[in-house]
Amino acid sequence: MDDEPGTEEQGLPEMAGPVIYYNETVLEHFVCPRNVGQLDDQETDGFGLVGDPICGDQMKLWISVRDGAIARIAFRSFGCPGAIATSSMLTELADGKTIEEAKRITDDDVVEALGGIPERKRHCSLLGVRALQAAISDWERRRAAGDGRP
Amino acid sequence: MDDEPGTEEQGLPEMAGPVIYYNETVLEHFVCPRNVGQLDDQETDGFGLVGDPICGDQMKLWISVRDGAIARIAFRSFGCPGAIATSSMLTELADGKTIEEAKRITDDDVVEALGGIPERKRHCSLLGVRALQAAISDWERRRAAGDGRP
Amino acid sequence: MIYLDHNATTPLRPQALEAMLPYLRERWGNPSSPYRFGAEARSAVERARARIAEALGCQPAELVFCGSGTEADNLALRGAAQALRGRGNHIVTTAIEHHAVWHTCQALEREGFRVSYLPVRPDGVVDLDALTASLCPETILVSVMHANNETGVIQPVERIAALTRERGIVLHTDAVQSAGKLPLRLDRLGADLVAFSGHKLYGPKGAAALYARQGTPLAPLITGGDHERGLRAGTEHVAGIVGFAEAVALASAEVEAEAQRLGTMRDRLERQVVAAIPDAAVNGAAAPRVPNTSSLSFRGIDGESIVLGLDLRGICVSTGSACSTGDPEPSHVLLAMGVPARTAQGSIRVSLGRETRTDHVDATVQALADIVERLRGISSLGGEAA
Amino acid sequence: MIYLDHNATTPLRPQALEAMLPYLRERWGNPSSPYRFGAEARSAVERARARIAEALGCQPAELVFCGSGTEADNLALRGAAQALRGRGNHIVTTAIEHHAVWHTCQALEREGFRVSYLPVRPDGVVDLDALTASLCPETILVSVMHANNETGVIQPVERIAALTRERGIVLHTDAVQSAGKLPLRLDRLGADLVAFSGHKLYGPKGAAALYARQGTPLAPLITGGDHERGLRAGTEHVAGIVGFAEAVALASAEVEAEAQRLGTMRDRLERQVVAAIPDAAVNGAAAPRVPNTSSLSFRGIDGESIVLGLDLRGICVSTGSACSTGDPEPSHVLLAMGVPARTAQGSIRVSLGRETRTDHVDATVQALADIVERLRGISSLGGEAA
Ligand SMILES: Cc1ncc(COP(=O)(O)O)c(C=O)c1O
Ligand SMILES: Cc1ncc(COP(=O)(O)O)c(C=O)c1O
Repeated sequence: MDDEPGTEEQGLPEMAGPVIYYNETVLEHFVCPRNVGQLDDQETDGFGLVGDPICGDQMKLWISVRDGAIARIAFRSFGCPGAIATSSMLTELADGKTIEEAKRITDDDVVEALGGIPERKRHCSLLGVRALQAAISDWERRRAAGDGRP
Repeated sequence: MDDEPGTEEQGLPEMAGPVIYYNETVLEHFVCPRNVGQLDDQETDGFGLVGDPICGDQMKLWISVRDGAIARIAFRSFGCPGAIATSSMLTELADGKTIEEAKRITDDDVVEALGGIPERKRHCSLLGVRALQAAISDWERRRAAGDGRP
Repeated sequence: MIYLDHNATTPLRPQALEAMLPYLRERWGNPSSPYRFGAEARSAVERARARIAEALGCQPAELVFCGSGTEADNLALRGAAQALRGRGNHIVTTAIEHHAVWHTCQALEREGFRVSYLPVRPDGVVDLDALTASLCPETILVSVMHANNETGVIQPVERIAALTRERGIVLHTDAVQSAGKLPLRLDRLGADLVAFSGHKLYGPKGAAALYARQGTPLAPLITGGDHERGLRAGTEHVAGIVGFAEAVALASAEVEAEAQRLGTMRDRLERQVVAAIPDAAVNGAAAPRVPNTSSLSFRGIDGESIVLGLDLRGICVSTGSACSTGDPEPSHVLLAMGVPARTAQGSIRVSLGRETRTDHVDATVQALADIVERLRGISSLGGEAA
Repeated sequence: MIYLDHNATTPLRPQALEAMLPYLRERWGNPSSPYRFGAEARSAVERARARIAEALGCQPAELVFCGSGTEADNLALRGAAQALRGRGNHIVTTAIEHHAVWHTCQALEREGFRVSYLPVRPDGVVDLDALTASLCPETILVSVMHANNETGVIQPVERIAALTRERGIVLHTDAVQSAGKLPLRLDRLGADLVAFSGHKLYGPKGAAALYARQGTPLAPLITGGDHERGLRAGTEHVAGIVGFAEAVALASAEVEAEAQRLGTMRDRLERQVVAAIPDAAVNGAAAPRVPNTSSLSFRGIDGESIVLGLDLRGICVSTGSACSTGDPEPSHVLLAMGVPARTAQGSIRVSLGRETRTDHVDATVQALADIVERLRGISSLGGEAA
């Protein structure tokens, strides 16, 4: 149907106007985001927080690491549908990956997995990737400091 | 019917646009102008020509005078519908009048007799009045010079 | 579909469409053509002008038809600024104007005008002392909107007119959101220039008007033929103008009853929202407002997510003005009222209209409560977050 | 009624109206609204843009929708002049432009630009040597119409584009009278800016477009929201845009066959007029012309009287461009071609269109012959006058 939303992805020119339309996959992740929530302190091996505290999108991300791989991941996000959907997809991509694999996840991977996202919402996917990297750094720091879980 | 032309006369604002609409009386005089033609030299006691020879409306008017009154009148006019209709009405007003009465005909009289004329065509009625006055002056001059008809 | 975004646009009234159809079918002449078939179209345009003048209390010759409310605002601001350039270069407006005024004032700044953007009080009403203080001998033009598109807050245009009139300053008001919602008498409002738009009051898109009080200095924005007394050249959108007039006339006839009905529903909506949803606030509630508009803020979540959540349930509301949607910045209107950025980001606008019924309101509150709860469950800003 | 004034306006094609109706009835959303109901309207606008781009050979993003051909001309001239102000202040145009360009150039003169109005040759074609000679380092913009509205004479835009391109000068062409009448490929025409209007090609009034080649410097005329990539703010005339696209697509599909048909009838008309009426002349006949337009002069009588005489017999023609009707001045186009003032005053424009049939042409010639004879009988300028 050519009257559906998501037209921007369907090849209409960028000038398709000020409004942002999301595709079905993005909508689905917005409605049913994966891995929402938070890990309790005992379970948390790494925590990341990104975003301006005063305004704009904000994201918190927790990881639990077992045998060098992400065993559990959870997020909370204050933000637009794009932020919620990209965070959700990011956690899905990262879940089960080794830390080394998880470090290599880019915002392009997230966007691709979602089948595209409106140009002006690209920064949302970056937010998730940065939260994940922050959580991984936190895990590395805790490990280096010896206060990680065994 | 409120969709008829002649709306300007029917009280619509002056901004009724660039177009000029004539009322029924004007249209009738445009279609069947009275006293069109010219008098031959023998019959002519006064002749008036007004209007720019290069462009714009132009009018020629002939009168034949008997006993101090206009016995015959004829005109030719190059011009817009307003010029033709006002010339026609002017000759109708002047026909049979004494010279003194004829001199007192104003363009307002012509416009009134026509039931109004679009604002931007007011100058047309002036043209006819000026042609009549020119013809009367010509008659007076000929009389003074003694070369008028008896 | 439950449509609660009447401040963005409204359905075309069937009577307005009926009035337009002859001009889209058989009466397609050019109003400037010099034969009877053209006069028919001219007459339609002039009768439309006379109807609007009658409905809104002005002279027909004081109305200039435009293509949109935005164009009417541009004609007012740019047209008056250019016409008055010789007298001074200072313009006063407010911090809560629609982009049509705001961005045009910014454009005038780039052309060398100095513009003061007045603050508003927390209730969303412009600060009259600040306004008085801002006026100086160089001030040529003041532009203060009549009703705000996001909050519905009504500005004291009559009082502002008293200030500008005695100083010989031209006053423009953007009445795009008040026309059709409040009884409007252009001759009594006091503004010299008033913009309003067809599609906001159940008329067609592509037709709007600027009222320019007789004698107000104004230069055209669009030049060419003699149309609209030289103030807006271009072949007229005849059918649109006819439909616009029909819509204005009908809206004027029913405005008081409809204002009553909408006000009651709007109050019901706000009462229910505040009762059902924790940490919800109504912006501008302390000020006089147009009766159909509600600006609601919800702590800890994002307005765009609320709008999408409602859309997925078949309910249409917006985050703010339609033409700034997608803008990641929080509403400049709410920020100007002192609403914190995070709260402003969690705001939506609900605007009721002719087809709105009580059960639409109730269903919307229910959906809103669900969505807000769900989004708060996701949010990193809730009390429960680490 | 026999309507032979298609250069003034045209009937809306039934298919265009059909395409519009859903957007006047159920699909009345605001294209800028952030829910699916708004996306439906957005999608309609963008599909319309893509259709026009496809039909006329350009990129969708190169089209800016406007409210009239006049507005498109104003956006082109004022928008380019403002954007290029830093580079120079000289503008070149011709003595035969439509008021939309002519009066806008005059307005730009009042704003400090220097404008050269190029002469045309007796056949109505702009003098390319004069054009070349007029270009100087300060020249930022050249505006030469594609087809003249009174005579139909086609200007050599491709050749002019070769001159401007090598000098880095922006070229605008007013194609309001050629779009739909000639096969138009915007990518090959060579102009950077091209204006055209819906109601001249069987589309609706209130919808038009400016083609702006990618990269052409252009400032908006109307500011506000982000509509039309910031080049024309204001809620879109959705239904009008949809009908406009339908009309452009249909016109493009049939343009060659229709040009053939109209050209044959136009030639028949001119042959008969010259044969039946003494002292009649066809203006611009020596130049290439759009196939539907005929400018006819009759010695010794006034054009407005001919038009009225024909109107009273149910035939619609005009004296010149619709928006200068009522102007007592003779056509500036004919004067520029060297036609004497008196002859120019005695001119009419006949423009054929889709509904025109051979018997309309024959009946018109018959009526014309009668009227010319009658008016010459009244005229003070005939050979028989004193
Ligand atoms: C207050 C205000 N002014 C101006 C406009 C612009 O009107 P239009 O959409 O007709 O261009 C709007 C519409 O969003 C508005 O709400
Ligand atoms: C050559 C030309 N340019 C511009 C225009 C103006 O177009 P519109 O009537 O859509 O404003 C016209 C229409 O008369 C025209 O003939």
